[in-house]
Amino acid sequence: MKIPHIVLLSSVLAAGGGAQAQDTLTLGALVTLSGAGAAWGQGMKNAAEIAADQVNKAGGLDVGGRKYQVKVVAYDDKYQANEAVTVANRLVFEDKVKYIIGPVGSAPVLAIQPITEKNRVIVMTLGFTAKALSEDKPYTFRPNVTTAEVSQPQIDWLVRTQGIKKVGALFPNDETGQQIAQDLEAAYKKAGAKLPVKEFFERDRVDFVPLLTRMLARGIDAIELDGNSPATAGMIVKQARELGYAGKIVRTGGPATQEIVNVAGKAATQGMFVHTPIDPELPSTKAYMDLYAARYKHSMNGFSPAFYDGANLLFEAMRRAGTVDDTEKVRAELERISGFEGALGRLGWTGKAMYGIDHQLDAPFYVAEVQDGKEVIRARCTVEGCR
Amino acid sequence: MDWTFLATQATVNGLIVGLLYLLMAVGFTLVFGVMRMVNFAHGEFYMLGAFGAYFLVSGAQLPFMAAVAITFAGALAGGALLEWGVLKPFRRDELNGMIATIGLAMILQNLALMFFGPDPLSMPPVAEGVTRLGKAVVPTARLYVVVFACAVLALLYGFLRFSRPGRALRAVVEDMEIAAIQGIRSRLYYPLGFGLGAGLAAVAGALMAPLFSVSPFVGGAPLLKAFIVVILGGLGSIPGAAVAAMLLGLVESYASLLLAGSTADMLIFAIVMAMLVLRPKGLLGRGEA
Amino acid sequence: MTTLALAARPGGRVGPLGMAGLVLLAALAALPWFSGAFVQHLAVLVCLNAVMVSGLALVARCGQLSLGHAAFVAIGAYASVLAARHWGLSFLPAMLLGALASALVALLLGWAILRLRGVYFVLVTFAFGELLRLALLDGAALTGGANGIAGIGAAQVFGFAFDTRERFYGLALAAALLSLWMLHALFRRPLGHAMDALADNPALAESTGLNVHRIQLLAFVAGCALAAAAGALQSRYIGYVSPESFNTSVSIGFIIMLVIGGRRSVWGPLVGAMVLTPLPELFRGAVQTQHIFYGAALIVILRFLPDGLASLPRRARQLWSRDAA
Amino acid sequence: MSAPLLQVEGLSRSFGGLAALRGLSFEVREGEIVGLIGPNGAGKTTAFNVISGTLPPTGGRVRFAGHDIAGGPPSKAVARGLVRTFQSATSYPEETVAGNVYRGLLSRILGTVPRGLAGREDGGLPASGVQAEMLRILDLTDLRAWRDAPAGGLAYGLQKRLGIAVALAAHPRMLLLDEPAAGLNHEECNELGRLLRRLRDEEGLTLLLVEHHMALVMALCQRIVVLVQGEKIAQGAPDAVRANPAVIEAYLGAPDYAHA
Repeated sequence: MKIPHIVLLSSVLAAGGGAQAQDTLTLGALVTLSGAGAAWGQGMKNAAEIAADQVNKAGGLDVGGRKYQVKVVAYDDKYQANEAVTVANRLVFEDKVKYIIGPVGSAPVLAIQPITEKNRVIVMTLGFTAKALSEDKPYTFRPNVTTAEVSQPQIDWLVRTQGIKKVGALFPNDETGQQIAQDLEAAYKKAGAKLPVKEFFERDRVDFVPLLTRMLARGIDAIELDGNSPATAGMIVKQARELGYAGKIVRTGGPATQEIVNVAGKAATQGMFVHTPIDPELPSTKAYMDLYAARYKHSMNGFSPAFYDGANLLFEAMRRAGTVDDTEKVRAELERISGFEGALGRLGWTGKAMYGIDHQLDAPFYVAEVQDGKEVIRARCTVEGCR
Repeated sequence: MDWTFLATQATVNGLIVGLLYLLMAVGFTLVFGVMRMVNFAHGEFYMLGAFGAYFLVSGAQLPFMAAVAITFAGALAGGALLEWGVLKPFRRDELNGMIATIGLAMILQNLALMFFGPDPLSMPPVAEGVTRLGKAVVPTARLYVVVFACAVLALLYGFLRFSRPGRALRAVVEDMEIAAIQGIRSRLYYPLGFGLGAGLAAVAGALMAPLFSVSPFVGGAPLLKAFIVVILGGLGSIPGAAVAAMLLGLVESYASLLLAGSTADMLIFAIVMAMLVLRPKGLLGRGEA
Repeated sequence: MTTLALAARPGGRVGPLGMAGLVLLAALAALPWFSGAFVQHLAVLVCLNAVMVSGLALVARCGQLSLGHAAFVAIGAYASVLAARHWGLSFLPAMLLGALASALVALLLGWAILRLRGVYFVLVTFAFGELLRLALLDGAALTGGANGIAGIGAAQVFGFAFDTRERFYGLALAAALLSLWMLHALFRRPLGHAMDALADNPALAESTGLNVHRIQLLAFVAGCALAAAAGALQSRYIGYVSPESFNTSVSIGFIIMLVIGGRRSVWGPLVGAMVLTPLPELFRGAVQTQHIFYGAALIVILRFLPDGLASLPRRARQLWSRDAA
Repeated sequence: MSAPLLQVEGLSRSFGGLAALRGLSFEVREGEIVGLIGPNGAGKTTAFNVISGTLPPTGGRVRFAGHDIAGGPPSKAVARGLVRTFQSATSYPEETVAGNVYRGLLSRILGTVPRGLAGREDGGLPASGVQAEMLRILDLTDLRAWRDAPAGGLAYGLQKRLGIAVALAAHPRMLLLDEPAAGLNHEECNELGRLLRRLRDEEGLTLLLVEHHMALVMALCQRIVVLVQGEKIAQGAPDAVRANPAVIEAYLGAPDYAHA
């Protein structure tokens, strides 16, 4: 009487995956497509699809004398660790995937690493937590710069040129918020300023007036937005300006300028200094943005180019290794790539000092000032410093 | 740290937020009063109200007040239809009725997610700038919303006290059996009660859309606040909800002034649990334990 | 239906239909050992969910519904992981400690809140669930806060490590069958009948000498301990715990499994878990449609099949016997 | 004169400002049938609920077989042997008549909880004992014919009798009956009278009857307590009470009835 669901399910899944004329390389996308992190997850999935399309149109990925059609399989992890584990199981054991783009969140990446590392599956994650990269996790890479990399150079530049002294900040009470709070406090102290006011709040909170009131009363001259989802950052700016705050607003990490301007409006965001991993004027970045705009109608999230480069770095590593199956070789080749011309500019790996392994992409990034809702590049930066 | 400024500012914030919570909760407590049903879909009607205001103002370029009125009417009709169509079998079954509204909430939120997408949208603010109330600083946009909220609550009070259907509804809230004996046909007042509850939630959503962003996920927080206000005030008691909403706004405002943000949230849940155990009827409610 | 009418008890000997059902179940239980790793992963989740929902079923059978059940799963998971990590306890004692901690919390909480009825009880369990999740988030020093605790070792019992999928599935299956047998045994005995009685008519039960408060407290403590044990098992399988995996939507998921599976039958939790755990995988591409389907299925089952899918065989037998009569 | 089984001393209960019971005191001796009568709103049901433990008193005491049972949960009073019935014929509607009686037996079968989990189906009572006890109670209340009928479908008179059967299953020494005759026709009422008399004579039960049905009360009770506005205004044998001017004036009112 009970429908043997498990039998029905496994037969359905096993039937797929018949061999086409060319071989197929499946790229897994373990991303957040619903809830707060949806904007970032969507950007990463689209980046993988664009990279795959480009390779397929050029006749397929040429590795070891064989041509591969690249297929992207995407599942939603709902920004939750348990769901991410189930999706990882499905990708690794059912879809037999050896390369995964994602996950977005820090908790999900920590949860799936026992599976991906043991099965030697190469993972390109966005997870901000410093614990994502370490010596005993050889198969995990991070193509996007995080607070740990960008905060120090940018904050040094901001303190030097904008004369920021006392900074106040609001952080969500989740793994990303707690991680970024630590990084920023250290960075501001080293730069000669101070981050005396730190407030943590429930992730889906919408009313920040009480917290802002307390912060403004402490006489801060800048508000730091890093660590908040785009919509939340927008509301903080909106409500701070509504409370009559005229001081500086900075966001030294997590690209979300377009979303912040949408929520807070042009006037409130005028003169805001933001981190941006992309310089729209750079030809390679502009080319990717045009490709993205042509294919998807909603606005492109700032992390998308990083994962477009991540996918291309993977393809390059496979070409050099001459194999798609032996991820041990592909990993070794991937680590050796440097001076790669990606959408974000000249790319190489870094992170030995910070994480014990060079699996953190060192891409150029910029400090921009928001003028009339648009980003105007003010400084070009690398891990060493900003000019 | 200028404590007097902080105290006045916290009080003003607390009262404003308290009023917003009242607007969120009044529909919820009405539905429980009329149908003795905990409406888990209340937050989703708030969300749909926010989208209604967004599309009518940004899309159809209607004036804000017209948008709010149309959103209310739409939600009233929609709510009544949903009660009649989906919730009718559960009218006298508190527990299954509550579970049914959980199902309804999932359907509404995900339909919105399908049509409107996950990204938060932003409405043009109702008003710019800041007004000073003595020492305290209040964003003008919030003052407008507070004024509208008071207007809505006054209208509701008038409806319940003076109009015939309103008085009948209050009778039903008072005592179902007696109301039925007096010939008040429950067939009519269940959909009306639920529809009014949904309409009030939608109005709250519409009024607060310009203050906060609009997305399919905005329903969670208001449902939580409505829960807390109604438990403290007493299930089914509108005056109780009013007192409790103000208290919650002030306690939250002061707590977040003195304690770290999340400790304040924990404090409030602890108070709610204590209240439910020590005084399940709530401050002014007469729900039985 | 109480079994002890004067007529011979139907539960005594298993009819042909029952035997066929058991054989089918045995085949189904053995299937994962012969299929792919992903199916095994789902099978493990089905078994763990079945144990957690059995805990909830125990509470529901006494007429109360908990909307904070995931909080007790969390207590079990965190207590067992921390006991193992800080006091070096091996898996079994750590799991028992987790269950004991959850039972203690349930005893204290239940003693206070079980006087409440219906929606009041639901709302207070909801508040407790949120309170515990915030406490886990805030207690970063002990619980690792939002980052949770990673790298939890596999379960080991007397030196036998359940580190492979096949082995862990055996453990999870044993746990599910044990909880199913416990419910089955309980609800054939007087204590189980007493629980059914006080769900049907608490006032009458009390007036015939059944201490409603104490029996509900017993069921609540046992149900929460069961949930905690499953939480400890789950933490060893996934190897990672964080507060987000125990929030209210997880508790709502348990209620849906119980209602669709069937609240009045001991098979309800297992049926609910078997149907609803693999289902999201069919919708993994389009999450919205999955939730819409969940919502609609919940309302339809509540309306037309209040006793859930597990009552289908009994209804079929009734229809069959009524036609035959 | 056997020792008093139930002693109610200065019992009072108020709801907010309203004093429903003011200092009620009376006794019921072993093997006696006592009636508690009074006009509507006299506080009979309140007294009944307070004595049975469903409602805590605001003052005074209730002693049963030497133990103080006021304020406790009703199950505590039942453990001592004081069992109540309900005015509205409440039952377990989906269960059969036999099932209802079985559930009445549960508190005896369970005894202490561990025994409830004991392997044997019957817990405290041996299997045969449970069957026998059920049959005895069904015969006593002659409900055996409807043994396998669902309780919800029974005629009202039968439901009332089932209420008494379920109460008997809890093995009471004293039975509190809340308007057992309410809603019964003449014939059913006589049967009820015979049943109650049998319970006292053959089962040795003590009964406290809250009832409006004057003929039944006058015929059945050895003593009657009259309650008006929460206070006891009279107590004594049926004839004495019937002739008592205060009772007539406050309760019976219609002079012609006094001579019937």
